[in-house]
Amino acid sequence: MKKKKMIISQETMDIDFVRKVEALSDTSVRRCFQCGKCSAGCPMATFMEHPPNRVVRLLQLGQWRRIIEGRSIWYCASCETCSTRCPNKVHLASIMDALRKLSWDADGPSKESYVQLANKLFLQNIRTYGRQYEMRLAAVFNVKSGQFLKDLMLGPKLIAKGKLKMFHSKNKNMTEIEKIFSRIEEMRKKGEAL
Amino acid sequence: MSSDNIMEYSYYPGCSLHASAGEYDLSTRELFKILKIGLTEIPDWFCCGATPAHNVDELLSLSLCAKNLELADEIEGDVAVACAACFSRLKTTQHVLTENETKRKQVEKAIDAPVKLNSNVKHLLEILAADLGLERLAAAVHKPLTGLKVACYYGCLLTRPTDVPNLDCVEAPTIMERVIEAVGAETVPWTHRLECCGANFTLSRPGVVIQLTNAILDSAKAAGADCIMVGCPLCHGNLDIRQKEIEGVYKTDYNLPVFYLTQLVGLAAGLGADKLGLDAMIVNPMPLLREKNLI
Amino acid sequence: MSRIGVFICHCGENISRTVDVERVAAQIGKLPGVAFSTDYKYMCSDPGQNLLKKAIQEQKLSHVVVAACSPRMHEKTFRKAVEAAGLNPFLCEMANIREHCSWVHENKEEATVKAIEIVGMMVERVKKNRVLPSITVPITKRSLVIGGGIAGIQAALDIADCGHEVILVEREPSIGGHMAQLSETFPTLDCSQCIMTPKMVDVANHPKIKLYTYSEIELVEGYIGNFQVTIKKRARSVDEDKCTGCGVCMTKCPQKKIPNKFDMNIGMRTAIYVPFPQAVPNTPVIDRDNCTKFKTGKCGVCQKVCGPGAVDFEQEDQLIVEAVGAIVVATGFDLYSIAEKPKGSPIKGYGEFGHGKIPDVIDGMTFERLASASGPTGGKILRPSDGKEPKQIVFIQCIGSRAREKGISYCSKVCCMYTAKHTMLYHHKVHDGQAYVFFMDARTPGKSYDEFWRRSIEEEEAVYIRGMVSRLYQKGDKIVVMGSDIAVGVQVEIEADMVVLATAIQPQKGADSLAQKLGISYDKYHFYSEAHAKLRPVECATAGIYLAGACQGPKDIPETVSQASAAAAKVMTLFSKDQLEREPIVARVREAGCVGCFACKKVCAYGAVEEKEIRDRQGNLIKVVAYVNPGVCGGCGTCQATCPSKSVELDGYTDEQIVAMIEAL
Amino acid sequence: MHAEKPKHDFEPKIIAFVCTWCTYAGADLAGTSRMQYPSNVRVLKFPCTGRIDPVFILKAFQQGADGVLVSGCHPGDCHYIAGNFHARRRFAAFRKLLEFIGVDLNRLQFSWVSAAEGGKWVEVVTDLTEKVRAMGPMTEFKELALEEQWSGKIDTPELKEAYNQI
Repeated sequence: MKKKKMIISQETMDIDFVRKVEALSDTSVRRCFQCGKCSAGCPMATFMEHPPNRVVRLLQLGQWRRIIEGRSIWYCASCETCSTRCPNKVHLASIMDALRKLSWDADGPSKESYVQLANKLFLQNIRTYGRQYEMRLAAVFNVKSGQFLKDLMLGPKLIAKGKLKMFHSKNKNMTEIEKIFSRIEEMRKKGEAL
Repeated sequence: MSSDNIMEYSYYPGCSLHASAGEYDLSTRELFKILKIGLTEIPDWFCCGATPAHNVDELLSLSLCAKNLELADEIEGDVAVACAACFSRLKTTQHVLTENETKRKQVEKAIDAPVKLNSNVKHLLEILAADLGLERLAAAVHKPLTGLKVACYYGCLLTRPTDVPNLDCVEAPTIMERVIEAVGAETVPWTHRLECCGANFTLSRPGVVIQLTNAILDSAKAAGADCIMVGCPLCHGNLDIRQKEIEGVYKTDYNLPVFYLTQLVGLAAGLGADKLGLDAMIVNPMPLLREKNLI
Repeated sequence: MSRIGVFICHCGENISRTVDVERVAAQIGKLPGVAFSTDYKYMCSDPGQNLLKKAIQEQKLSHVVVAACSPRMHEKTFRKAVEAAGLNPFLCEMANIREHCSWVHENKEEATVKAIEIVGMMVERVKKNRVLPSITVPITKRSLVIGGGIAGIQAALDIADCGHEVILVEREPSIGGHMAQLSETFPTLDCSQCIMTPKMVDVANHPKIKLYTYSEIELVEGYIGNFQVTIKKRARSVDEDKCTGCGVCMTKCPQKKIPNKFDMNIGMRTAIYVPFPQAVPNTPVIDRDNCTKFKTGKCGVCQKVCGPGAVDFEQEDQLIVEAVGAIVVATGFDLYSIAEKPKGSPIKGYGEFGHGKIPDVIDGMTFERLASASGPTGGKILRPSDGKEPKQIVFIQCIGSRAREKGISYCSKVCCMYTAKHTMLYHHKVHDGQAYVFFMDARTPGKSYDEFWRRSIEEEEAVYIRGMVSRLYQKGDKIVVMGSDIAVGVQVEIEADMVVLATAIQPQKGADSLAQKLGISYDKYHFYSEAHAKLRPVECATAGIYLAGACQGPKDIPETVSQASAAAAKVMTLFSKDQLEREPIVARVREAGCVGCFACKKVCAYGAVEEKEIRDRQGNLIKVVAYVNPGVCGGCGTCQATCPSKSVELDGYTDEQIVAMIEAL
Repeated sequence: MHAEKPKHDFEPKIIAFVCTWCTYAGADLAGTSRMQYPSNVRVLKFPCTGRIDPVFILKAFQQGADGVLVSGCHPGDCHYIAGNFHARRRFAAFRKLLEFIGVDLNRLQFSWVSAAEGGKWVEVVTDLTEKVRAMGPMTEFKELALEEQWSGKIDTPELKEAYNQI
């Protein structure tokens, strides 16, 4: 990533966005004093262009675009190591959740599409079936991501072991599920929820 | 439901136990039957949303879990959860909705019902270690797992974060060790008990998973373990299903069977291979179990 | 012929296990001059000491050698016992046969032989020991405090409250020092004036404190308990006794545009002035360099309007001599300036920050005056250049401090905290503004200090950026701040309306020349040196002189006040006796042999060597010889080893004693 | 500690001039720590190394010392502010003089041993003892002293008394 100079002013620091992150994650970004313990223990830090501490740092400066342009937030494994060990009770895993959500809302320009696609399909599955069906999820993911042969060798083995069920029954409470999804959409439209 | 049960629970198996982790579901039901613990599956439960839901839509995640808690509330007893991810989501939901009033109100609107936070969500480990108790568990042993060296793998979601699941100490838990030692097995101290296996990326970025999981397998092997014990179907998926693939990538040979905790405890309690779903395991446990005279 | 008593201690078995004590006692008993030689289980025990006392009396002993543990352990014990038995304590010596013999050797024969030699050596030495009378020095129970800042005020009040007279000397027209300039103080944000001015008034009203403001130390003579200090009281041009402090002179003075140093030259004052309204004493001073009357001879308005007739253009500087027994030095600090420094100076300025020529780049003390409710802007944060309120304000820490290249390697200790305070004051006063701080580390050790710093970020919304600023330059009416955020790893640029520099704390100008007058030492930055960094942190190596506050090193207010009270306690300890008693291990000059080369004076670290004139009965000068002041002498003996004519001797360690020991071998 | 002490033909005599604040205390520490070292050393205590006159060193050699050790506080740690610096300067010049008159400088050692360095004291003393042992007895000055005595010019009782009266 090219390292653009940061011009800092009240205009370039998007503090409103930071406030949204803080509300969603129920944690304070300002509490972080950049000790780096989150990045030290993060199993995914080596895959990120902005390690976790830098994500918080950029947020402190209101520079969220720099974060969501990259892949870092999508490479968070939600393992909660950072939140557990933070000396300042900064709930970084929740901040990551909030950032992903806001990035999605903003139709974030991140290059990381596979993780986003997997997430999308997962949620679609819930909306449609109420439960997760791994076989279907995997198949659709491979088709949509254009990796038709991915994990091809695992499939037959798993079917033989009874691990991938070819058929599934629909949940009887499906209408309830759909209602939850649509009520949330409605609330957001009305601005009652972020 | 037989009347001579000593305890009753509602049961939330989660999606995986109805699919790739069928053996976890099977061994859980069979084990609890002989321990005289009643499990009533919550009718028409939903997916908890797992990691993908809270990853991009916390409100949805909270609402799905709240709905499941509402369903569970209709059945007597605490909620027994087998999957570490479901356990984590349900516990987190209870924690967040207790602490944050704004979010609670939003969730109540989304599920169109008051949030029910009364039921106690418990992982199977807690039921075995605390509710049943290690003494009663030991008393149920028919065939102690003597000589079996087990690496207990917690992964990330069973204990973290601080103050949420409250299953055990976040950084130095012993609950798995206590349970499996109660049935006669030996446990090994090892370094990667709490490291993440990267389950979130199983589908999207398997390369990441292979790297992280390899480190875990390597640590367990180095510690001299015969096998690994898990309490999470997602961890199991990576450690067991991908083990051969990892061995290929890293040109190594682990051959570490990965058991669910209920499989090993069930084995000690005298359940047969068919009732433990041992044939569903990708890394064949039979040679090891034979070598240790456990089957 | 001497009658020496020798006592060999077993120390339980500590000595007797490897040293044949009986053989030692028998062998030593044969030495010429030894009248009595015995051994005993525990010499330091009560029965052991009684044995010693009894032997002295019954055997009429003239000298004593106790062969036991290290003299560092029990020399005092045995000398006391000897004194109780009627002998001069310095006629008793210890031979160390435990730490230096029985404990370090295993072979009994070897250890015994060595013990005999050690004791024999001490026997020969003690024969040459002389009666040393204890030395007493009278103490003048008045003290001098130099510097009227919070350190000096605290020390003066503490000493005076104990009933001892204090002479407080302040260079400026008013006491109060830097603390009087501050707006609020960390970590509680008390208003500085509110907590400072009552103390200043206490000083003015204290019957035991004699205050000399607008005065400086001219000369210091004497030694602990007996200093003579000459104070130069500069002409105020206003009679302090007549002046009522009404202030009419100041309102009428036509010279109104003189930058006020107290307001860091932002506010203006008149030629006859008090530096600030709460000044103590509230007596104006005429600044003769800027007064029309003094420059041209015309004007004199102040004199005309002064009702009591206090203005006195004829007043002259006065020299006053005061006798004191102790001195507390509390001269405080000065601030580093980024201005260009003369060539060759080890301290350099900041050319990259414009050498102080960008008007809206100010230092922390200037910001204090801006933020102070009684300051030149009435507490509004306004730019010096155009009086506008800055909306983007940048604070930069470690200016001068921790910058070896700039000439200072130490940390100034208080800047992290006062910068955090500045961001808070700014946030309280400019609600729509934003404060940024460039810093390298936040150093906040102190009670409630780190919490205070965190509050400036978490609650008062200061944006801290870790990384040093490379350059500042003016662009239109903005100042471009070129920095970097090392946590992100990118360059950062801020267009600021005002920049505040946390400049280093340095000792007061002239700290070195005052130190030379006092005979105390200082480090390369001119901070005064304490006698011991850990165990004697408020005392100077020169007896009777104590340190308080930032003149010894950067300090915040609570630390300064603690040190000032500690210095006062040291003064009171000294004053608790009428005479100062000291061990008589001092050097003594044999005047007959002294040729007056004063090589001894050059090597004496205590300044104890004085020049003494020897005159005949007619008063004709015969020669000038060295004289060692026993009150000041430290007792190291360097003079003796240096003296080419062997005319100075250290009592207790004479050449005779040492040669006797060597010859005993 | 030592199973068997090695026997030597020659036991050198070592005289140590030390300051009371650092090296003497360091030697005390070696004692309280029960460290072991050769018994050849005799310690003379001074307030400060600044007090040590080079004449004492000559005198020690005259009296039969085979090696001399001078030890005080580390530079900067002097209890008397700067005594050890004066000593250092003095002995630097003195060594040149000794060298000039043909004394093997290996017999004379200067070192800094602090009150905390019991181990260093043991090391310094042991090293010097072994070094001097290997060099053999120091005879030159002893002979000089004998000569002085034999001439009988300085050591008369009259002179002594006169000296004492000064």
